Order: sequence, then C-alpha cells, then structure tokens
Amino acid sequence: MTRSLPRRSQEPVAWSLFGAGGMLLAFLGPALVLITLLVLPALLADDVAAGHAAVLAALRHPLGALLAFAGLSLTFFHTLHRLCHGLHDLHVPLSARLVGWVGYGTATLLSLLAGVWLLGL
Amino acid sequence: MSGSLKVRVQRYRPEEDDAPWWQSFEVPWSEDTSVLDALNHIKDVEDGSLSYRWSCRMAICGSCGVMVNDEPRLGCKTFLRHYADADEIVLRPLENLAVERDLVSDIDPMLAHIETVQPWLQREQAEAPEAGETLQTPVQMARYESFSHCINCGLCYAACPQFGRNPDFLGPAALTLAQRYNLDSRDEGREARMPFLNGEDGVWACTFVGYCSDVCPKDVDPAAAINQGKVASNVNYAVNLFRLLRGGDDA
Amino acid sequence: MDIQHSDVDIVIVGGGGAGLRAAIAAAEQAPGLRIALLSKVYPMRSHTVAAEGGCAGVVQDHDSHFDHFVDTVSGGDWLCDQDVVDYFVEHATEENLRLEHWGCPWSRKPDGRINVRAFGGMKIERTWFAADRTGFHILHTLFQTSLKYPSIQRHDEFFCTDLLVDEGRCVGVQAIDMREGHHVCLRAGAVILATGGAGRVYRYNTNGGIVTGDGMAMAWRQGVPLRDMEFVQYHPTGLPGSGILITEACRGEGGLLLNADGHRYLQDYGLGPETPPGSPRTKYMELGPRDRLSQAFWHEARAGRVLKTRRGEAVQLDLRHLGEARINERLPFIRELASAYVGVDPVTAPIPVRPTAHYTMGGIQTDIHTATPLPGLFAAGECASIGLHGANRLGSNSLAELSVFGRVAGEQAASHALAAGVPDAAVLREQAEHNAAGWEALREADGDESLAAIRDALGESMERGAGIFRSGEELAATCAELARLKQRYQSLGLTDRSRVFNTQWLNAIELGCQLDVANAMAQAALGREESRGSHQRLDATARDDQRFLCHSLARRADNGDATVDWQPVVITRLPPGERHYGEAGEKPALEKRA
Amino acid sequence: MRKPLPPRQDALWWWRHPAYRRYMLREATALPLFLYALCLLYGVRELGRGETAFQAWLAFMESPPLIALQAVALLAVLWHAWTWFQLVPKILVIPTRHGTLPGHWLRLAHVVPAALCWLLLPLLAWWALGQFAGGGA
Repeated sequence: MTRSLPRRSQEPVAWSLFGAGGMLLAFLGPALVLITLLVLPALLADDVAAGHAAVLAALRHPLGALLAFAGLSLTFFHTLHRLCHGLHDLHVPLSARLVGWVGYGTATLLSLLAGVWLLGL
Repeated sequence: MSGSLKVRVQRYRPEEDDAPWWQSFEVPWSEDTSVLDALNHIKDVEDGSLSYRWSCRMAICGSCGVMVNDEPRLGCKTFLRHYADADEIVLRPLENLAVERDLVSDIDPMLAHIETVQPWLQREQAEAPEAGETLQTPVQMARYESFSHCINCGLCYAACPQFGRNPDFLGPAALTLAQRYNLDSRDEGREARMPFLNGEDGVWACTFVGYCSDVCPKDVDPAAAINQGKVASNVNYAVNLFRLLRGGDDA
Repeated sequence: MDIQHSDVDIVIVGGGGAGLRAAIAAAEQAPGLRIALLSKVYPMRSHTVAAEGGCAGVVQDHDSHFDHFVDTVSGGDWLCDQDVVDYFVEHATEENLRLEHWGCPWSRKPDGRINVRAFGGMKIERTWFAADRTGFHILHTLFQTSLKYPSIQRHDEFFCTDLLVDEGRCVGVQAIDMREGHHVCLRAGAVILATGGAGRVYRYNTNGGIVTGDGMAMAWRQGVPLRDMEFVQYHPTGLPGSGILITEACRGEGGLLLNADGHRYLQDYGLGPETPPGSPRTKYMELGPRDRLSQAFWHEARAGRVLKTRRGEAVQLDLRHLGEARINERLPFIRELASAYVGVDPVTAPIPVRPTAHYTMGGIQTDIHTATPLPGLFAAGECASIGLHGANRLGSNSLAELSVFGRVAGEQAASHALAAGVPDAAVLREQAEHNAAGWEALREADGDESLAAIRDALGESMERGAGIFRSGEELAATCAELARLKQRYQSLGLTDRSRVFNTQWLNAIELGCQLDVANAMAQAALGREESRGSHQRLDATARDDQRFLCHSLARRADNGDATVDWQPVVITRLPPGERHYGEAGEKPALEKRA
Repeated sequence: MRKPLPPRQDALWWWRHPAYRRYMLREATALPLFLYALCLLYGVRELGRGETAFQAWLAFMESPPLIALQAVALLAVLWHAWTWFQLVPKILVIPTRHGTLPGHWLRLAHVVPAALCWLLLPLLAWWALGQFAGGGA
C-alpha cells in the first residue's frame, strides 16, 4: 500500500532541549531554589560585598558560567515547551506554528541574553 | 454479595434522535455480574433496542469498551460489585470517537491509523517456510512482547486527550504497534514506518499524558511505546540531519 | 427495496483465522482478484482470538508426521478421513513457520528456536504456543499481515444472511451492512465460508457471543449437508458459571485435576496410573483427550464427588506446584482470567473448573480441497467438516487447521473464481429482493414470543439432551423441544424497528441459525446409535464399527427438518483399533515389541 | 441511514478526570519555574552591574511576592521531579543480559542521586559561601 508520506515534524530539536532541561531541573532545581530562598539571604545579610565577590567568582569560572548558561537556557526551553503545549491543550485559538515561533523564539532570545550577560561578568 | 444498582445509559438512535439522551435501569447484581452482564440483562428483559458490541466476554476480543463512570473500561472485565457503594453507574460510548448508536462507537479512525503504520513484519527478502524459523531468543522477544498484547479495544483512544484534540494523531494503539514491529529482531521495516512516526501526527503529537497506559486492560503501556518511539524518531532526525549536511537525500 | 449490488471475484465470509488465511492465500495466488472479506465483527474480534493453549505441528527430531497422524486418528476414534489427516500433519508445521515469518511471537527456547509444549492426546510434544494467548497472536498476526494486500477489501460489520445460488452454483452472498442498516448483494466467482462454530447453542460454553453457526445454517438452507454434527466437544476445564476457557496448556504444563476429596480421579477412568505432580506424561492422566476427561467429570458429579460452588459443580485445577514464575511465563492469561472471573489466584489456590461446550467438530461437508457439494462454495475452519477431527478433536489441532485449510480454501477459491467469472446480474436481483423481504419481515416481527426466552430454552434443551452423555430418549425430547422452539420462533416479537446497528434484529437472525444447527446436531446424535469419541450414548455404550464407522450427513428436508444419512470414512493406513490412554495405551506397543 | 454523532472535546476536558488534572498540574509547573528563571536571569544582569545592584536584587528576591514565587517554584520543581522520575523508566530502556533493567531500579537510580543533590548542594553552597564570607571579613 502506498501512502503519501507526512511532513517531518521539527519537534525533535525542541523535545531534546525540553528533555535536557527537565532532567537538569529534576536534579538541580530543588537545590537551586533552596539556595536562593534560604542560603543566599541568610549568609549575605551581613556581608553583601563578600557574597557579591563570591558569586561573581563562581560565575566567572568557565565551569560555573557554562553551568549557569545551560541551567538558564534549558530551563527556558523546558518551561516554554510545556507552556506552548499547554496553550494547545487549553484550546487557546492560536496556530501551533505561531505559538511555536513565539515560544521557542523567546527561549532563544532569553538564552542569548543569558549568554551575553554571563560573558560580560 | 448481591444487590441492585441503578444503571444510567446514554442512548442515541440515529434514525429517531437528534441528540443523545439518558435512560435508567435498575439492574440486579451478584458477585460475578459484569457491566456486560448488566447490558445483556437490560437488552433481554428491559429494553431490546439497546445496542452495544460484545463477544468473548473474557477480555480478549476487545469489543465491549465503554465509558463506565467516565473511565474507559471493558464492560466484561468491570464488575458491578465495585460500584455497590456508588449511587449509580453511568455508561457512555467511548470518548473521542463518533457515536454510531447507543454504546456503539465508530472505531474506523483507529483502524485507519493502525493501517498507516504498516504493522506487519517486513523483510527485504521473504523466506520460504522450508528455511525454518528466524531465530529469536526470549530476551530479544521480551523487547517487544508486551507491546504485542494490544487487543485494539480502543480504550486508549478514549483516554487520549491529544487524540480528542486532533483526530489525525495516530494515537496510542497504532504507535504501539509500530514500536512493536520496530523492536522485533526479525523485522526490517523500520525505515518504512519511521516517516509516519516522525510526522506531525506521529509520536510528536503525544504529550505523555499517560492515561492511555492506566486504562489499558492488557497492561500494554502505550505511553511507554510512544515515548520510546520519540527517542527513535529523535535518533532518526539526527541521522537524517547528518545525511543532509553531507549532501545526501532527505530520508 | 434498495439493495446495493456489487461485483467481486471472491467473497470470504468470516474474518477469523481461517478467513484471513484464505484471503491472504487468494491475494498471493492471484494478485489481480478482488477479494471481499465480510465479517459481522471486526476481524480481530473473531473467536480465534480466544484460543489459548497452542497450535500443533511436528517439529522435534524424535517426532514424526506419522506419530501426529496416529494421535489424531485414534484421538478422533477413527472417524477422521485419513487422507485429510495426512495432508494436515504434513502441512501444519509449514503453516506455523509461515506465521513465524509473518511475525507471530511464538514462545522460544533459550537458543531462539521454537518451543513446544505437551497437550492432551498427543504422544509427543508438538504444540507450538505463544504463552497462553496463542489464538490471539495468530489472529492478530494474520489480521496485520492481511493489511498489506490492497486486493483484500474488508467489509467489517457486514452481517451475511444468505448465499446466492444460481443454476446449482454459489455465485455470491447477501449481507446486511450493520452500520447503514441496508442490504447488500455481492456477486462473486467463488465464496468461502469461514464463519466458525456454533457453541452458543449450548447454555454453558467457552464461546463468544458471535459463535452462532451462521455459516453452517446458510449452507444448510441451500441444501449443503452438515456432517458429523453430533460431535460437540466439551472442554474439560471451563470456569463454572461463565464457561470461560481455562486452557489445556494448564495441564500440559503439569496442572492436576482433583475432585472434592482432593483425589486425582482421572486414574479411575483408564488414564492412570497416577503420574507424579510436576512430571506430566503425555497421554496419561490430565493429558488424556478431552472427551475422556469431560466424561470422567460427569461420572464424578453423578457420584457426588465434585465441589458444589456458588457457580455450580466443579472440580479443582491445581497449578500451585508450578510456582509463580512458571505460571507468569507460560500461563499469564489464565492467571488474569481466574483472578478476574472467579477471584482465584492460581499461584495460591486451585481454580474451580468444569466441562463446557467448546468446539463444533462437525460442520459444512467439504472434500479434501475444502470444496462443498455446492459448486463455487468452499468452507474452512470450525464451520467446515473436512474430516480432520473425527469424533473428538485433539487440542491444538484446530488452530493449525485454520492455516492449513484456510490456505487451501483461498487457493482453490481463487482458481475457481478465475475459471468461473462473475455471474449474470439480472437473475440475482430477484433472489436478493426475495431474501431481503424475508429479513425485513423479521425486523418487523410483532408476535408475542421473546428472543431471550427461546434462546435460553434452546441452550437448556441442548445441554440436557445433547450434552456429554446422551440417550435416545433424551435426544428425542430435545428434538421435540427444538421443533417447538422453531414454532415459537415463527411468532417472535421484536421491539426495535430501526436499521442502524439493530442488534436485536441481528440476534434474531442468529437465533434462527442456531435453531437450524441445533436441530442438525440433535438429529444426527439421535441417528448415531453407538458411543464414539465425544458422542456417548447411555443406551448404546459401545462403539459400533459395523454400523457407524461412517460420517453422518444431516440434510435439510423440504419441510425444513433434518434427515440423516451416512457417508463412509476414508481409511488409508490405520485400521480401526482400540483407543487406549494411560498405561493401557502402552500395551499395543509392548505387544508389538514382544 | 447512518448519522454518527461527531466527537467534540471542550476546552475544559482536563478538569473532568483526576488523571487529566494531575497531567495539567505537571504541565503547569512550567509557569512558576519560567518566572523563577527570569528572576535568576535578571540576577545575572544585576550581578554584573555591581554590588549595589546585586544587593537590590537580593532585596527584590526577599520581598514577599518573590518569596511566595520561590516557595511555589520549590513545590513545582519537586512535583516536576517526582513526575519526571516516574516517567523515566518508560522512555529509558537499558538492555541487560536477561532482558531490560527493571523500572523500579531505574527510578531508584534517579531518585537517590537527585535527593542527594537536593540536600547536599544547598549545604555545599552554605559552606562555600561561609568560607568566602568568613575569609573576606
């Protein structure tokens, strides 16, 4: 039986980024929120200067910068992927193509910003 | 254990009705009474015009799928005793499919999707029986075996909101069958099937709601099959990209 | 009346194992032919799906076609046509391998080769299996394979009502499109009936609701004889109450049958001596043939040594010593069924079981090429009587039969269709109109008899008079009751006048078929004044080769009743002998050696 | 004549069954996490703009609405992690000599290290920052 072949979906790119972000969030997310929620305020209350220097040093280190970039970028791709699909699930009358362009475009833009700012530290 | 229970059934007779309506029956039950037994009782005793599908009454032919209190279930494997504490049991035709009449749904879309993925064993060269069996160890068989247990009852289609949203989505049973053959060590048809998995109505229309696997009466786990299909589709995408970059044809 | 007419080359009625195999064979033999596959259910709903234990085919080195032949012929109490059995045993393995090549997930040995299990009445292990879902896997493999042939046009949920006959030749079928509710007429060069058995004429049976003998009745109404209809197999292990099948593979794997006292009663019925639990021995005890085991239950029940359960009398099928791992590997579906339908986990408790009607060994008379006496009409599978099973079918022979003779039917029909061509349209219009008018009248039936009441009375009557043991007196009573039921059927009252998916109407058509088939069964049983295989007469307890080493042929008389005459059995190389199991079965061999 | 009723899914389908509600809750974890990530991105920028800006960002993060957001984000990311690890064995198939690695082992192989991360990383950060702050003082 011959059947016309369907158009290939470009979803693998988005899904890979979504999956990587999801895995990273599952492993590191809770720790990160605990740090910003509890550790930073408690420790940096008295000595902001030292804290600023410490965080700056950590993010200037190539490994730190890379981790921060990956964490931020993949989180954007992960969450915007889910939000885009959520709009479809909720019957929001927008074309999937438009939603995709805007969603993944935003994630790309925010990733670029993160890259620029991290390099600028 | 026995008693009687109110059974509310959605009726729709295309020649007379423009919209579905509800009809209630009081059905006596004992420990063994299934939803299918209840329907047969209603048809025999109360209202002979009620239509529904059934045959094997042992959870293998896949005919008698209905919504029981909003959950897709096989009528023959769902027992009234489990609903003894409820006020009533509500029966509707399977969700996400057109209703032909009463509890009879149109499952042709599912069948069409199943055909699309070419669910048969493909070999580049067909062997004669004299060649003997193609060897396959129990470990190799275990890779796909549970995916081959699908009875095509359609409960997973009734459970899948993405199929409800987009009827062109190939859906759980079809994609599971594709995966079943793709994982079979004897099969060589993966190349032919992948384009359908890769398409926008293939594995990528699934958002891993996972309810299909919850309702499957044969523990097939279609959600697992589809999402393993996503991994396969991803690999296929990467390989294709590599080919394109090297100046090859789109595969 | 609006009847849709169309032309095809071959019509196959029934989408189970035999029908699908025939369709594939025809499509492969002659790719240009238009093959219409009609089924009143989607093909994967067909009752082949419920077969559990396995499918026969000689595969081990120490086994041979002749051994399979001997087991089958003696198991059938010498009422098998031996040329047919020869053809069957020589082609069963080949068909099983073909299914393997089409993807059937046969259970394997650790080295990847086909595994086989022991089965009742088979001297050597030769039952191929796919866990305990063998029929399911065969049916789905065939269905999925059939999808690759564009020339097979499925007509799902088309209820076939009539064979169309012109000048003594079958030239098509008439059916009701269940979804649209209108009549269709398919003219064809050849017709294959693959409509399955008629187990639903009994009150307690292992069969699905669709197993109502429609094809047998359709052929019967065109004057085609139904052969060996008195031989109805009771499967020794069904669930009490529902009748759901608990496979013979349970015993093949080593399951034990115990009566209420915990005694392995089969040793008292010529099947002993007792084999140690966990070491089943072929043709001993629980691995005796189905007729003997069902008869043993009947005696135990008469002696009051069975359990009285809420669901009726039962004995115990004990699998506990197999252990959870083996049960999960070999009998997962049985565990699922026992848990769901009688609340018993076979890992921890014995399953209550009892014999229930299972298989129609007789059927539409065909020759070895699946051709019926009506030119253009072929039949295969449970609906046919090709002469394979004789008076008692061995478990796992019927699944193999579907492929072996399904293929033959497909090829024969293809050749016939190519030669015959599609018949003239005009003559059939009138016939179709006439048929349709009859079914329309039934849809409007407004008598005062209830469908369910007649159906239930039919089941009770067959159970009482034509069960495991019969007598002339009881059979005569059943025949009389059947005549009364047929009368009552004339005053049937239906409440649903609609067309779309009017299952009441279709059930009424089915009931008419059941009444015809039951009548043939009872009349043939009444005529056979001997005991052979599954046909055991309390008033004629011996086998009588003098008078009855022959097939019964039930024919429709002009008044609609059945007349029975006889046809010789084909005996080629195994002259009639005594049928022995257990230790007694070793004697002939010992004598030969001595 | 046939006259099938076409199926129709309404926009509130996800409210109708607990399984769907759980799914939507899982998907909804993305919203607080997205906002939280925006805050962190903003923090990176402020970090680069000097100590005062960084202090202002810290204060911003400690404002009640942001504390609430972080609390919600914490719950969300925990639910995300839980559901994520439930699904991993369905996607990840690791062949072994006797078949495939059982799902519960895979799940365990994810949950245990993850839980260690959740506990140890904050402690590590606490210790490292304490060292830095102590050393700097």
